[in-house]
Amino acid sequence: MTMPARVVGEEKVKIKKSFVKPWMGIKYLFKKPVTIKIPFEKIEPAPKYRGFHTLDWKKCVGCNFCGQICPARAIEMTWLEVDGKMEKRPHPKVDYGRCTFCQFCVDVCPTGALGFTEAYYLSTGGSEEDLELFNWVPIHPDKVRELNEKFGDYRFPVEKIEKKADGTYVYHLRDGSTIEFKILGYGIRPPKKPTPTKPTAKTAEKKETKPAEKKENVKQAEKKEGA
Amino acid sequence: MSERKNDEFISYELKEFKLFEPLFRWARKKSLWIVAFCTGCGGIEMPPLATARYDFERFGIMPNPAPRMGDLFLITGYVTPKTLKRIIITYEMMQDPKYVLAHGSCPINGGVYWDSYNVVKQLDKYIPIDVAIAGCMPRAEAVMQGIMDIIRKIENGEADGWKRYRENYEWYRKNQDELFGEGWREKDAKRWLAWL
Amino acid sequence: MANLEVPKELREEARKHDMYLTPISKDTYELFFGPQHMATENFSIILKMDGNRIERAIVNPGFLHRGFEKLAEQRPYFTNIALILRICVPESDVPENIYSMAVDEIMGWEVPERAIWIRTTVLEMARLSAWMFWIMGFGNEIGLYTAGQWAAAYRERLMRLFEELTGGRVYHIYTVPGGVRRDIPGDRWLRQLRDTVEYIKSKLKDFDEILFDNYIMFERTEGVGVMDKRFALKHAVTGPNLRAVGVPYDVRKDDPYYLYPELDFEVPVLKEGDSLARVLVRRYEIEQDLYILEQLLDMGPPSGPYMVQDPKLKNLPRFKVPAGDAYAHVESTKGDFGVYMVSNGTHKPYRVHFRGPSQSHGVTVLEELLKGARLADVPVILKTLDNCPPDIDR
Amino acid sequence: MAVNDNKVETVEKAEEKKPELPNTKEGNLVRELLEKAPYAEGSVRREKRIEFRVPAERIHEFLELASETFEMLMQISVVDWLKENEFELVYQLWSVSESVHAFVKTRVPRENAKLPTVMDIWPVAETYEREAHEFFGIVFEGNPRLGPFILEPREYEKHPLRKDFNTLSYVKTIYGEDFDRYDESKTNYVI
Repeated sequence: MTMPARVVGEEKVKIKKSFVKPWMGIKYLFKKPVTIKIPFEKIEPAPKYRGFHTLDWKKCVGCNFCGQICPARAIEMTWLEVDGKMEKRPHPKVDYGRCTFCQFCVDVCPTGALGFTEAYYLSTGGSEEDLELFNWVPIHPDKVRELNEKFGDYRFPVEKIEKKADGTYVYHLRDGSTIEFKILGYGIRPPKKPTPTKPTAKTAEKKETKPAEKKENVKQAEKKEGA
Repeated sequence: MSERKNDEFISYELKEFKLFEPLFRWARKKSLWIVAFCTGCGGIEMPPLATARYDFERFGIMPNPAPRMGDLFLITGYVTPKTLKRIIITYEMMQDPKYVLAHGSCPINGGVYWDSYNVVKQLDKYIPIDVAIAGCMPRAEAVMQGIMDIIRKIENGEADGWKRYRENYEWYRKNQDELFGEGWREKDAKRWLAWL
Repeated sequence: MANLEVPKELREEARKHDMYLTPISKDTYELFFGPQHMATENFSIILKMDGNRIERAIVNPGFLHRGFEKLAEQRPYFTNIALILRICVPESDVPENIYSMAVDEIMGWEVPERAIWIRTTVLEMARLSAWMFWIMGFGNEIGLYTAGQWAAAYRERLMRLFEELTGGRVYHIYTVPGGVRRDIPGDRWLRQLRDTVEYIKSKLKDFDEILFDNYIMFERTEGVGVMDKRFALKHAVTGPNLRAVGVPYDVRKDDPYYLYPELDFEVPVLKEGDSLARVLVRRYEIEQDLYILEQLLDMGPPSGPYMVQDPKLKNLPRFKVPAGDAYAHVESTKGDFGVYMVSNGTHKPYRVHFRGPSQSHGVTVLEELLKGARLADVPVILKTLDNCPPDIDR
Repeated sequence: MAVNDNKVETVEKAEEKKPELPNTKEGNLVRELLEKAPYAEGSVRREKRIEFRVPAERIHEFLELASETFEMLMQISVVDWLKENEFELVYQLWSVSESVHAFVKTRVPRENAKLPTVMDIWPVAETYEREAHEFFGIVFEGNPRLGPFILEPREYEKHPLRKDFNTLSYVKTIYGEDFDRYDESKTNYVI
């Protein structure tokens, strides 16, 4: 089955050292450089590059397969309220502070609601409001594609995520339009029915325990003490 | 470093120098030297960036082994406690206008190592981050964009991580001591650096 | 450098702080090499120096330890693929492949032919890109930066091909138990791969001229870090480092996997065992890899499915593997890369234990080779051993 | 794992004890070694994979015998069988001359696990033993460099790869409760 090992020794492997040959590298002076001049030149990622997620909210059935396969547990099922109406199923919320872009979640999605685009670029400052951008419910693929075609630089489609005190999130997209919804609660099971106060209180509570925010508070307190 | 007081720091923003501030900013953004301390898997994207393909020397960026001459610290990936000690020492050795760029998911929130016993979650607790880029790994272009973000922030005077570190030094110090235990500087770091 | 003079005041100061320069005799001191050094890549060596000679080297790894083996025990089988490939960063397909091979063996799966072809090609491409990375590192360490500039640029072509095939640039997350995740994007990709192979083949001559034939390279590496055959076997040295001491051991020949029994390639062997021999063996292996890729392209991908058909794969998060254990290993550019996997019948592996080649190269072998070497030879020895710290730490 | 399928069925009865050894290269290797070391059990897994089970007291003796054919020690893997309260050590050996991989398995109790070092046979075992000691707390008598190697002393004391070490709760004590936003009771996560 196996081929006899073909072993070659010194006669083929050895080479002679040379004083002259290294100077031949000079010929590269007259060749075209390989450099991509980034601000002026662009290179596109390959088609089907594993970038940010998209989600068709209508198709998503909230089965939490994506949350189960995620190696980083970056996906959290979220109950949303759009225009005063609660969505029937929870939707995944992806945290890019965790995500490894393996897209196993896309592979296991039974309805094909979760998808991905080639957009790969997201950078923010280190403060808490900025890092809010890293945690989002993906938006419709058509919208992302449209934005990508419009700007063509594969950036994150959302420019700013505004969080209000009552759990309302406003996504300011790059073309100026906004998406507004309310997060009622987390988990697979729906939040408790007598809604008006409880879920919001829950989310608020949840948010309070968020680490960086706590840190911010501490920092502010420190500053006050210092002043 | 502990005995140093805040007012002993050389202030770059004296009133007398206010006039020259734009000049300083211009000079800073045009000569960012990188501390060549690749702390995680992100180090693999540094060679393409530094060599002919992406060539960040076009922006006056240069990898430099000496932290005393560095301006920009790239945290290229996850940080283990053992590395974090070195990172903090290196960061404190850098001269004062200094900027930190955090690559990828791991320094922000632990990334895929969210339940690992040996990976630091939230680097921002220990040293201040100026710009964070998403991705695992971030593409070389994304790192490039992140560096350009830093340049833009320097221009606007928004990159103030070093100021935050100076002002909240006690808070950062407290977090570091909580993680490593009191007196880690005296115990460990003195072994590496006699002058600390 | 032999009579290195440390100023008296500095010595007094250092003695006060009891470290950094520990004066044993006049010129003996301790030097901390890394982790903030380009050659060591997150890896520290404590060198006990006597003047310019190294008396003793103590390796201090662990800057990259993330506890993969513990984390892998807590995640389902398929999910682990996204995790364990971070063990070997320049050649991330190797851990993926050995992991998949081990699971395939326990499951008793016959992986489809098309998947086998793709896996072999991906492994060879990974080897080629790792060689390019090695040329870059090695060139930089001995001061021939031009070779590094070229190698990094050529590697980008392979990165682009990987990107189109797998969707990832550095971390491909592509090979999974039972096959691969995506099909080949089309004939265009195969043509591009052939072009790239041709291109790198034509550029190999330039590398020879500027790096491998260069007298600077010979001067820096000849007679540095010599080991003999007995030493190498006792220290479990594998890969090109073992072939440089005269043992023709190659996993692709001795424990063949995938398509390698059908491929024709040569195993280069030298007897000297010094750094130069290690470099030359590697140089010849680059040629062989290009040759293997050409053969694979001539063969062409067989038609058929690229993933095994098994009803168990319907529910990936709860995909279960029967109890058993398996050892799988492949030949990476650094040496013999293996994994020992134990399953107890649940949806998570019971134990995954990796065997990185640098576990032997980077600790005991390095410590032995550095004894008596000069300080300037440390990067040369590190790079010719092709030490990869994440292998040790994991 | 199933024994090799295409093994030759018409093996002449070599010994009553081990009738299953096939008449191949691997089978002969096992037979030769077992003749020298009757206290061990051996079997052939498949092509190029053989397996031995050795009692822990005689592991050094056995490995010394095995090192004549198996030149390289690839790894020492430790498996923590919590239910049986035992550590299983698997010495992964590779024979360059015969190109056969051998698992040499031995079991020691979890409490005060002690084994003789094999550094004198393979110097590289020093690294593997340091690692096994660090992650599982097994003491290898005769190895001078046992101690914190990869880990910091704080994690080293916990021996994190043992099955009874819970990383998530440990992480919560070190890095704070708040980094994990998920309520374990609420969602049915696999991981």
